[in-house]
Amino acid sequence: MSTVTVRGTVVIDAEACKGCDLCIDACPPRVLEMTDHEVNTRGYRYPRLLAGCTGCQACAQICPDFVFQVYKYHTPLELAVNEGGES
Amino acid sequence: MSTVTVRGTVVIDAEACKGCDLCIDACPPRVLEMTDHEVNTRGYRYPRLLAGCTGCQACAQICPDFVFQVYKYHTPLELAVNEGGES
Amino acid sequence: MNSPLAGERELMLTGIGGQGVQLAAQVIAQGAIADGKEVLVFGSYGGMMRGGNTDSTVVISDQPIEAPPVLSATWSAILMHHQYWAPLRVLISDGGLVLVNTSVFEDQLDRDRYRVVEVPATDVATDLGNPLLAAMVMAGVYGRTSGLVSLDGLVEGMRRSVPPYRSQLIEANEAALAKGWEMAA
Amino acid sequence: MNSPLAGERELMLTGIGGQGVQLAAQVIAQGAIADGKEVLVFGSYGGMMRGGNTDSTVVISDQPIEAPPVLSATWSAILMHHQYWAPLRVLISDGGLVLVNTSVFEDQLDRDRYRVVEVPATDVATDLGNPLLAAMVMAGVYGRTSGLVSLDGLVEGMRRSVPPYRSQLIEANEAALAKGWEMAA
Amino acid sequence: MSDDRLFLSTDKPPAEPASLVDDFTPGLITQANHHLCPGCGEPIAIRAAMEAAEELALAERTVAVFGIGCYTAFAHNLDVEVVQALHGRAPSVATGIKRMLPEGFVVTFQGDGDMVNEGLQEVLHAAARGENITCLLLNNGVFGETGGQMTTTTTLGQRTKTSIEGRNPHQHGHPILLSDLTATMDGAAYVARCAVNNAGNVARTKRYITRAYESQMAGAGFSLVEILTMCPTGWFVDTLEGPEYLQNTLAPVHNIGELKTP
Amino acid sequence: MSDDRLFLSTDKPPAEPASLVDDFTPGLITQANHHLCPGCGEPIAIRAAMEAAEELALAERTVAVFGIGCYTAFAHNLDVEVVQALHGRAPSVATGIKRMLPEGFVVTFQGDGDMVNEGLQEVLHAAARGENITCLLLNNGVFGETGGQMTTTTTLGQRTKTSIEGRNPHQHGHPILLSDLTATMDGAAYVARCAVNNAGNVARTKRYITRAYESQMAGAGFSLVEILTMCPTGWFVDTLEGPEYLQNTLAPVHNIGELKTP
Amino acid sequence: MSERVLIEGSEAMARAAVAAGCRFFAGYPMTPFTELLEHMAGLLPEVDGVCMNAESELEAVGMAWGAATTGHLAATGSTGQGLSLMQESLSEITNARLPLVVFNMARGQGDYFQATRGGGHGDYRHIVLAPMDVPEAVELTQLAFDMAGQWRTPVMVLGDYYLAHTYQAVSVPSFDTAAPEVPNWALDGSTGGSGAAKIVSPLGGGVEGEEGFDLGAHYAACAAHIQAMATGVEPLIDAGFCEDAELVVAAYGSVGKFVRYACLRLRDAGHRVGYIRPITLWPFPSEAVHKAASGSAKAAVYEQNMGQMVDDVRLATMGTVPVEFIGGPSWDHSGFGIGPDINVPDISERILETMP
Amino acid sequence: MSERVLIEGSEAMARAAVAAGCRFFAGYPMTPFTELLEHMAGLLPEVDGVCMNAESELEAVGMAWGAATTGHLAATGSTGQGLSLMQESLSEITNARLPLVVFNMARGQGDYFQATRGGGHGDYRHIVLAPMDVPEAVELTQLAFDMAGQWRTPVMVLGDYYLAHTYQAVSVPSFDTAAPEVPNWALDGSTGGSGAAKIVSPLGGGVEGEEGFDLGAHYAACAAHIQAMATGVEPLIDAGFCEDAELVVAAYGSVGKFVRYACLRLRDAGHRVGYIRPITLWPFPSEAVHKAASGSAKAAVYEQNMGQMVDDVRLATMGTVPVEFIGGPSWDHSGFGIGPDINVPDISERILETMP
Ligand SMILES: Cc1ncc(C[n+]2csc(CCOP(=O)(O)OP(=O)(O)O)c2C)c(N)n1
Ligand SMILES: Cc1ncc(C[n+]2csc(CCOP(=O)(O)OP(=O)(O)O)c2C)c(N)n1
Ligand code: SF4
Ligand code: SF4
Ligand code: SF4
Ligand code: SF4
Ligand code: SF4
Ligand code: SF4
Ligand SMILES: [Mg+2]
Ligand SMILES: [Mg+2]
Repeated sequence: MSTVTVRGTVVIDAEACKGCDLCIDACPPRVLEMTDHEVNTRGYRYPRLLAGCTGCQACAQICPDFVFQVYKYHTPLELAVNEGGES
Repeated sequence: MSTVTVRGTVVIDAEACKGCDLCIDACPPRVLEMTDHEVNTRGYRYPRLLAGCTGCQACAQICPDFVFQVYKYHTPLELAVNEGGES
Repeated sequence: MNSPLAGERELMLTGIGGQGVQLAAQVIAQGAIADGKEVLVFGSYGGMMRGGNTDSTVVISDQPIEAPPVLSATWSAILMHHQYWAPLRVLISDGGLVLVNTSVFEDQLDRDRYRVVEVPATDVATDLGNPLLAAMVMAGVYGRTSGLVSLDGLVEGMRRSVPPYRSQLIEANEAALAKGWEMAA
Repeated sequence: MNSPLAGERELMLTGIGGQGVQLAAQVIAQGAIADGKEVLVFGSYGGMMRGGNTDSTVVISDQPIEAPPVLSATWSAILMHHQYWAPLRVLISDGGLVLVNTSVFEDQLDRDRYRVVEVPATDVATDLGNPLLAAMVMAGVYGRTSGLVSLDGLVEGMRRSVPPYRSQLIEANEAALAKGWEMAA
Repeated sequence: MSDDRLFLSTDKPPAEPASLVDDFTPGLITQANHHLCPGCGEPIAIRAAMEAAEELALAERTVAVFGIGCYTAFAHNLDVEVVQALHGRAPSVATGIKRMLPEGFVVTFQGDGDMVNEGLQEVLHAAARGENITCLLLNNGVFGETGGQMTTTTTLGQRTKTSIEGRNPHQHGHPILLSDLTATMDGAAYVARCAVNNAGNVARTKRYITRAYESQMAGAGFSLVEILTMCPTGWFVDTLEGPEYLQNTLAPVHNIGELKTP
Repeated sequence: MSDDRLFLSTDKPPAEPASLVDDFTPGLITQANHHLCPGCGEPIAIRAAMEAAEELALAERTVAVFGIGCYTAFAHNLDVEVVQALHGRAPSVATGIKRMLPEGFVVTFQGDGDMVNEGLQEVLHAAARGENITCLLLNNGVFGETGGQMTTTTTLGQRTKTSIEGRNPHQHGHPILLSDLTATMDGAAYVARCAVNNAGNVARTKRYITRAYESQMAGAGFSLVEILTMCPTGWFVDTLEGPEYLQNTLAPVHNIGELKTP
Repeated sequence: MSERVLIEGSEAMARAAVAAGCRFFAGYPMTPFTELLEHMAGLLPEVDGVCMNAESELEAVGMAWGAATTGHLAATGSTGQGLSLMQESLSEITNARLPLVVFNMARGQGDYFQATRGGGHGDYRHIVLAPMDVPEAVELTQLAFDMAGQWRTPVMVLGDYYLAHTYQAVSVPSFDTAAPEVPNWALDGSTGGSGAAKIVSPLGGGVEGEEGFDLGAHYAACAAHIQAMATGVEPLIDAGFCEDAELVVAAYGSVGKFVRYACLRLRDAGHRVGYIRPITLWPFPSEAVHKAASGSAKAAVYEQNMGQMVDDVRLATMGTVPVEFIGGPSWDHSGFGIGPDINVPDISERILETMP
Repeated sequence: MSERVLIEGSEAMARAAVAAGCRFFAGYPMTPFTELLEHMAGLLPEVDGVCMNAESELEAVGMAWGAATTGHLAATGSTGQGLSLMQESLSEITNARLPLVVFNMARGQGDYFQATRGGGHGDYRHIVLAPMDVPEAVELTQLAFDMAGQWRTPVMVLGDYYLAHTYQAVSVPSFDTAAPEVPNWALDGSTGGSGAAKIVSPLGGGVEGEEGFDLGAHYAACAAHIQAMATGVEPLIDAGFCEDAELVVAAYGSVGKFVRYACLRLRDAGHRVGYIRPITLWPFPSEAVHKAASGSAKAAVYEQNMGQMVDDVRLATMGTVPVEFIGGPSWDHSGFGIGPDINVPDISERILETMP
C-alpha cells in the first residue's frame, strides 16, 4: 500500500465510448485502462480510471467520442492504492 | 557608295503579312524595313529587304504569319549600296 | 399458364454482426448453384457504422429468377438472433418454413402460421469447437429441411464462399454442415 | 386590323472598317430615340479577325418594334462602300430608299426598283476637313430624306454616341450632320 | 486480487470541491453522438477547431462550410451556422459568403479527397486570390467514406484499397503536399500542418488553428491548416494502431509545422 | 532619293547558288494562313514546338491535344494527329491517350486561361501523377479569345479588360506562377519557362521544348514548358510594343529559365 | 423610372439585375455571356455589390451559391459548356432551396432540355424564363429575381447571342442603394452559439441522428416544393391570332420573335396563322398552349434544334391537334447559334408549307 | 463461355465489360459506382488494360475520352453528382463521334431525363440501356460496347444500387486477350507528317479556313447522325400479358423488375394487367410501347421519381390511351435510392387502384 496524489478526475460516459483505446495512450500518468470483458450496450469495451489523474484533459482532447468530463480538484487528494494493482 | 557583304536573302510573301513589325526589330543587321504607304490586299504594310542579310532566320522564326523564306548563299555576295539610303 | 413464379423459393436470414449470416447466405446460394439452380442474393448490412443488424435475402429457383432483390414475402427464414428480426416477422408466408437458433433466440414465433424447426445451433457449434460455426449448422439443417440444396452442394458452396485466408476453417465448416444435415434427418 | 408592322422602317448600312458605319447607325438610332421613337440596332462585324466588312441594321418605329434583329428586307440602305454590299443588294425593298456614297461606291444599282440618292459623302467630308466625317454627312442626308429623324435628334444622338475621349470631334460631327441635312433639301 | 480497489468511480462528478475543466460535448458542438468509426481522428480535429472558435469568441459571426466526406456528419451537429457544399467546392462557396459578409468569420472543413482530389483547383485559386477565409484540411490519406481508396495525398508505399501493394510512384504517381504547395502562393497568409495522433499534437493543432483564425480576423488573407487524422477503417488497421500508423506513414511526408506565417 | 536602289527583290528565290534554310510554312504545319491577330505570339510558339518535334523525328508518333483559346485555330493546321479537348481538360485527355499509346508522344497546347484558370487541377494532378506527357502553356496573361480579360497569371499592375486600373492584389488576388508551382511537385521531371518576344528567346523556347520532349521520350515523367506570348489585342497595345510589354509586364514575375531538369 | 436609353441587351439585363436588387455576380467569360459579366463588373460596385471574375464556371456557381446563403440576391450564368459544368451545383442549389438567378446566354436553342428538365442529377426543376427581345428581357430579369426570392429557387433567364447583342431603347429602373432586407433563413453567423444555429444544406436541416434531420423527408419536401412551383408559378405566354387560325406556330425566345414577326407578316398577307410563344419554359404554359391550339387544325413548332420544346407542346395538346416540327438546328461558322436558317422568309415558307 | 458463377452485379458488369473488349476504365469513387471501379481495377491488368483511379469525375471522363481516341474500347461512369460533372464532356464526346461506355450507377430514378435527353449543352443524344437485373446487365454491357463501336457514340448503361449489390448466377464469357483491332479513324500518331494527319474533334475534322473544315457542316452531320441513331438503333423492350390487359404498366431498370414481378403475381391472382419494360431508354421504343398499350383501356407508369419516363410513354401513345403516373420518389436515410416505397405490395396496390 502507498498513496498517490490525485489532482483531478474524470467522468466517463461509458455508453458513448467506441472502445478505440486512444485515451489509454494519451493519458500522461497512464491512469486509464480498458475494461477486460465488460462492454457497453453497443458491445464496446471502455476505459476505467486508476488513481493518479492530474486533470490534464489529454483524454478528453483525444477522445473521438467525447466520452470524458474532466475536473480539477481545488486541493489535490491523496489516495491509498494497492501498489500491486497493476500486475 | 560602298559595298555590303550579303550572306543570305529572304523571300517575302507580302500578301501573308499582317504588318505587325515584329521582324523589323528581330533582324540583327536591321536590314528589314516596313513599307511606308504600300499595303497588301488586306491593307497591311509589309517588310522589304535592304542589303546585308546574313540568312540568320531570326525574321522567319519570329514572324507570326510565316511570311519569310530564308536562303543562305553558298558564297557571300558583295552588293554596292547607297550609304545615304537610310536617311 | 404455368406461372414462372411457381418454382421460386425465398429465404431471408437475420442475425447480428459476427454470427455469420452473410456467409450462410452465400453457402446456401453457392450450394444451389452447384446443384444447377438459379439464385439471387441481396444483402443488407444496415448502416455501415451503426453496427448490429445484418440480414440477407436468397431466392432459389429452377428457372430464371423473377423476384426482385427486395422481398415482401418469404417462404422460409433463418433466425440467428431476435434483436433485429421484427421487420422480417411479418414477411414470413403462411405455411412457410422457419429455422430458429434456439440457443440464442428469445422471442415469440407464430407457430400456427408456419412450420418452426428449432435448432440449438450455437450450442451445437460450441460442441463442435467453435460457436461461430452456428450459421453453418443452420445451413446444413436448411438444405435438408427445405429440400433446396444437397449436402454436396452445400459443401461445394462453402468451399467457394470461404476466402482463401480462411481455408483452415474448411474442414470445421464441412463438419458443421454435415452435423446440421444429420440433425434435420 | 391595323398591322403593327405598318409603322416600321428598316435601315441597313454597309461599308468597310474605319468608315464609321457603326457610329452612323448609333447616331441615327439615338437620334430617333431623342425624337421619342422606338429603335432596334443589331450590328454584325464579320469575323473579328477577318478584317473588312462592317454592317449594321436599324429599325425605327412609333410603336414597339416587332422586327427581329436579322432583317430579310429593308426599306432603306446606306451604302458607304461597294466591297461587301452584295448580300444587302437583294434585301432592298421595291420602292425603297438608297443612299450611296458616290465618292467611293463603284457598282450598279437597280435604280428602277428603288429611289437612289447620290451623296458624294467622302468628298464632302474631305472638304469639311476630315474624310472620316463621311458617315455623319450620310446620317444628315438620311434623317431628312427618310423623314425618320430630325436634325435636332441627330445632333443629340451624335452627342450620346461619341465616346468621351472623342469629344473634341463633336463640333465637326455636328457640322457634318448639318451639311448632310442641308444637302438633302 | 480484485479490480474493485483499483478503479475509481467515474459515473458522476466528484464530491470533493473541483472545477470542471473539460466537458463531454465540446463547445459549439450540439450533439456528441456521431456515426464516425471508433478511433477516427476527424472528431478530434473538429473539436479542436470548434474550441478555438469558442475561445476567440467567433461563434456569433461564424459560417462553416462543409465538404463531403465522413466529417460531413458534423455539419448537422455544430452550434455555428453551416453551409453544406458539394464534394470539392467548399472554397468557392466560402468565398461567396465572405465577400457578402466581410465582417463574418468563414471556415471550411474538407477532407483530402474533397480538397486535394476533387477540389484542388478551388483551394489553390482561393489561396491565390488571397481570399480572407480559413480552410481546414482533414487529411487521412484516403477516401474514408467510400471505403479507403487512395487519394492524392496517400504517401508512397501506403497501402489502400486501390494501392494494395502500397502506393507506387510509377503506377499511382506522387503524393501532393497541399500545404507546401499552398505556402508557395502569394495570397496565402498562414499555412500550417499538424496532426491529432497524440495529445501534444492535438494541442498544437488547436494552436495552429487559433493562429489561422487570428490571421483571418486580421484580414491577412488566405489561411490553411492541414490536420493529419487517423482513419483506422480506411487504413485497415486496429484503432489503437492508428496514431502510430499516422506517425510512420503520413507524418514523414506531410511534415508537421508552420509553413507560412503572416 | 528613291527607294528603288535600296530594297532588294524578295519575290522569288535568289538566282545565285544558295540553300533554303527556313521555309515559309514551318515543318508539320500544313497551312500557314491563320486568323490570329497581327503580332500574336502564339503562332511563333507553335512553330517552335512543331519544329522541335520535326527535328526529333516525332511526327509519326505524336498526338497533340489542344485546349480552347486562340491557339485552337491551329488544331486544324498541323501535320501531326490532333485531339481537340475542352477548355481546361487537355491533360486528362492526354493521359488517356498516353496510357493507351505508351510508345506514342503526347503533347498538349493550352493557354493560361485554359491551363491555369479552368484547368489548374488537371495539370497539377497530371504533374503529381508523373504522367509521361509534355504540356505547353502559351501564357499571355489574358483570355485572348474572349477579349482580353484578366486570368490567374495576369501580373500585379497589369491592365486588362477586367482589371482596368491594373491588377490589384486586394481586389483580384495574386498571379499564379504555374511553372514554379509545378516544379515543386515530385512527379514533374522537366519544367522551364521562356518567351517568344525576341529571336533569342524564340531559339531558347525551341531548346527548352526540345529538352521537354527528350524528357518524355526518356520516360522521365511530366514535363511542362511555359511560353510567354504576346497578345497585343488583349493587352490593348500596338503590335510592335508587344515584345517590350511582355518583357516589362509578364517576364519580371514569370521568370524565364529552366526550373527543373530530370 | 429613368429615361429611355438605347442599350445592348447584355447591358440592359445587367442594369435590370442590379435594379432588381442583385448584389452579387460571378462568372467566367464565354461568348455571348461575356458581355453581361463585363457589365455586371462595371455596375455592381456602384451599389456596393460584388462581382467576381471567377476562375472557372464551377467556381462561379460555387461563389454564387455562397453569396445566396447570405440572403443577398445573387446571380451567375454562362453559355453552353459553362452551363453544363454548373449542372451539379444547380441541382443541389435547388435542393438547398436557395434563390439564384442564372443567365444562360445560349448558343442556339439546343439547350432547351437542359434548361427545362434540369441537366443535373436528380429530380429537380427550376423556373425558366425566355425573353424574346431586350425590353422583355428587362422585365423578365426583374421577374426572375422576384420569383427566385419568392420561391427560394434558381430561376434561369434563357437568352442568346441576339439578345446579348441587340440594342433597343428601354427604360431601366434606377438602382436602389438602400441596404437590402435579408430573409430570415439567411446566414450571417449570428445564430451561432444559440443552440440552434442555422444550416443551409441540399441535404436539409436539422441535427444528424435526431428527429429534425431526415434525408428522406427533406427529399420529399423538395419534391413537394417542385410540385408547388409546377402548379403555383404563373405560366406566362404570348399568343396571337389563334382564335381563327388554321395553323398555330409555337416558338420561344429570340427565335420566337422571328416566328411572331413572320406570322404578323403572313396575317398581313391574309394567311390564317397564329403564334404561341411560351415565356415561362418551366413551368410550361401547357393549358394556355392547349387552349391556343385547340381551335386550329394543326400546330407547328419552330425551334433551332432537332426538336425539344415540341415534346412539351405535344404533351400539352396530347393528340388533340397534330403537332408538326418545322424547326431544325442552324449553324454557321461562328458556332454562336446565329445560323443562316434563322430568317423570316425561310420561316414563313416553312409555315406556309405546313398550312393544313 | 465460362462456368456459371454467383457474382455481384458490379463484378458481373466489370467482367462483362472486359469480356466485351473494354481495355480502359477511369473512375472516381462514389456509392454505388465504387464497386464497379474497384472490380475494373482488379480485372483490367489481366488483359493488359488500364484502369485509372482518376482524381475526379471531370478527369475520369477526360481520360476516357483520350483513351477512346486511340480506338480501344474505353469506359467510365459514376453516380448522380459525378455524372452531372461529366455532362460537358459527354455532350462533346458525342459530337466528336467517339465510342465510350458510361456506367451510370444511379441513386434512384431521378436521372432519367439527364440520361435520355443529355444533361449537357447542345442537341446531342446517346444510347441508353437499362438492365433490370444482373443477367441482363451482363448482356447489355456486351451490347453497349458493341453499339458504342458500331455507332461511334457514347452508350450509357443505367444501373442502380440494387443492380450493383445483387448477386446472381451468371455466365460471363471469358476474356479475349488477343490484341484488339482498332478502327481506322483511331489515332496512334502514325499519320503525322503525311500531309493528312488525322484529327478527332467535337468541332469536326478538316483544315481551318479550308473547305474541309466547316463547323456548320459538322454540326449538321452530328444532327444527322443522331437522327440516324434515333431511327437505326433497334429499340429493345420487354413486355408481357399486354394482349388482353385492361391496364398496362410501364417501368424500367431494377424498378422495372419489381413492377414486372408485381404484374406476374397479379396475373396469377387473375387480374388482367400487363407490363411494358423499355430496355433502350434512348431511342425510346415508342412504337412498341404504343402497340403494347393500344389494346388496353389504360396505361400507367411506375418510376421512382416525380414523373419523367411518363413523358416518353405519353409521347409514344399520344392520347390514344390515358396514361396515369403511379410512381413517385422514394428515399430513405441512405440517399442511395432504395427507399421504402419500392416494394411489390405497394406497387401492386397502386396498380390495382389504377385498374380501369
Ligand atoms: C462529385 C462527387 N464525387 C464523389 C462523391 C463520393 N464521395 C463521398 S465522400 C467521398 C470521399 C471523401 O474523402 P475525404 O474528403 O478524404 O473524406 P474522408 O471520408 O476521408 O473523411 C467521396 C469520393 C461525391 N459525394 N461527390
Ligand atoms: C468551359 C468553357 N468556358 C469558357 C469558354 C470560353 N472561352 C473560350 S477561349 C477562352 C479563353 C482562352 O484563354 P487562353 O487559354 O488564355 O487562350 P488565349 O485566347 O489567351 O490564347 C474562353 C474563356 C469555353 N470555351 N469553355
Ligand atoms: S485528465 Fe489527464 S490524467 Fe486524467 S485521465 Fe484524462 S488524460 Fe489521464
Ligand atoms: S478514446 Fe474515447 S472512445 Fe476511445 S476508448 Fe477512450 S473513451 Fe472510448
Ligand atoms: S535572315 Fe536574318 S538578317 Fe536576313 S532578313 Fe531575316 S533576320 Fe534579317
Ligand atoms: S513579322 Fe511577319 S507579319 Fe509581322 S510585319 Fe514582319 S513579315 Fe509581316
Ligand atoms: S472511415 Fe475513416 S475517416 Fe471515415 S469515419 Fe471511419 S475512421 Fe473516420
Ligand atoms: S487575341 Fe491575343 S492571343 Fe488571341 S490571336 Fe489576338 S493577339 Fe493572339
Ligand atoms: Mg480522407
Ligand atoms: Mg491567354
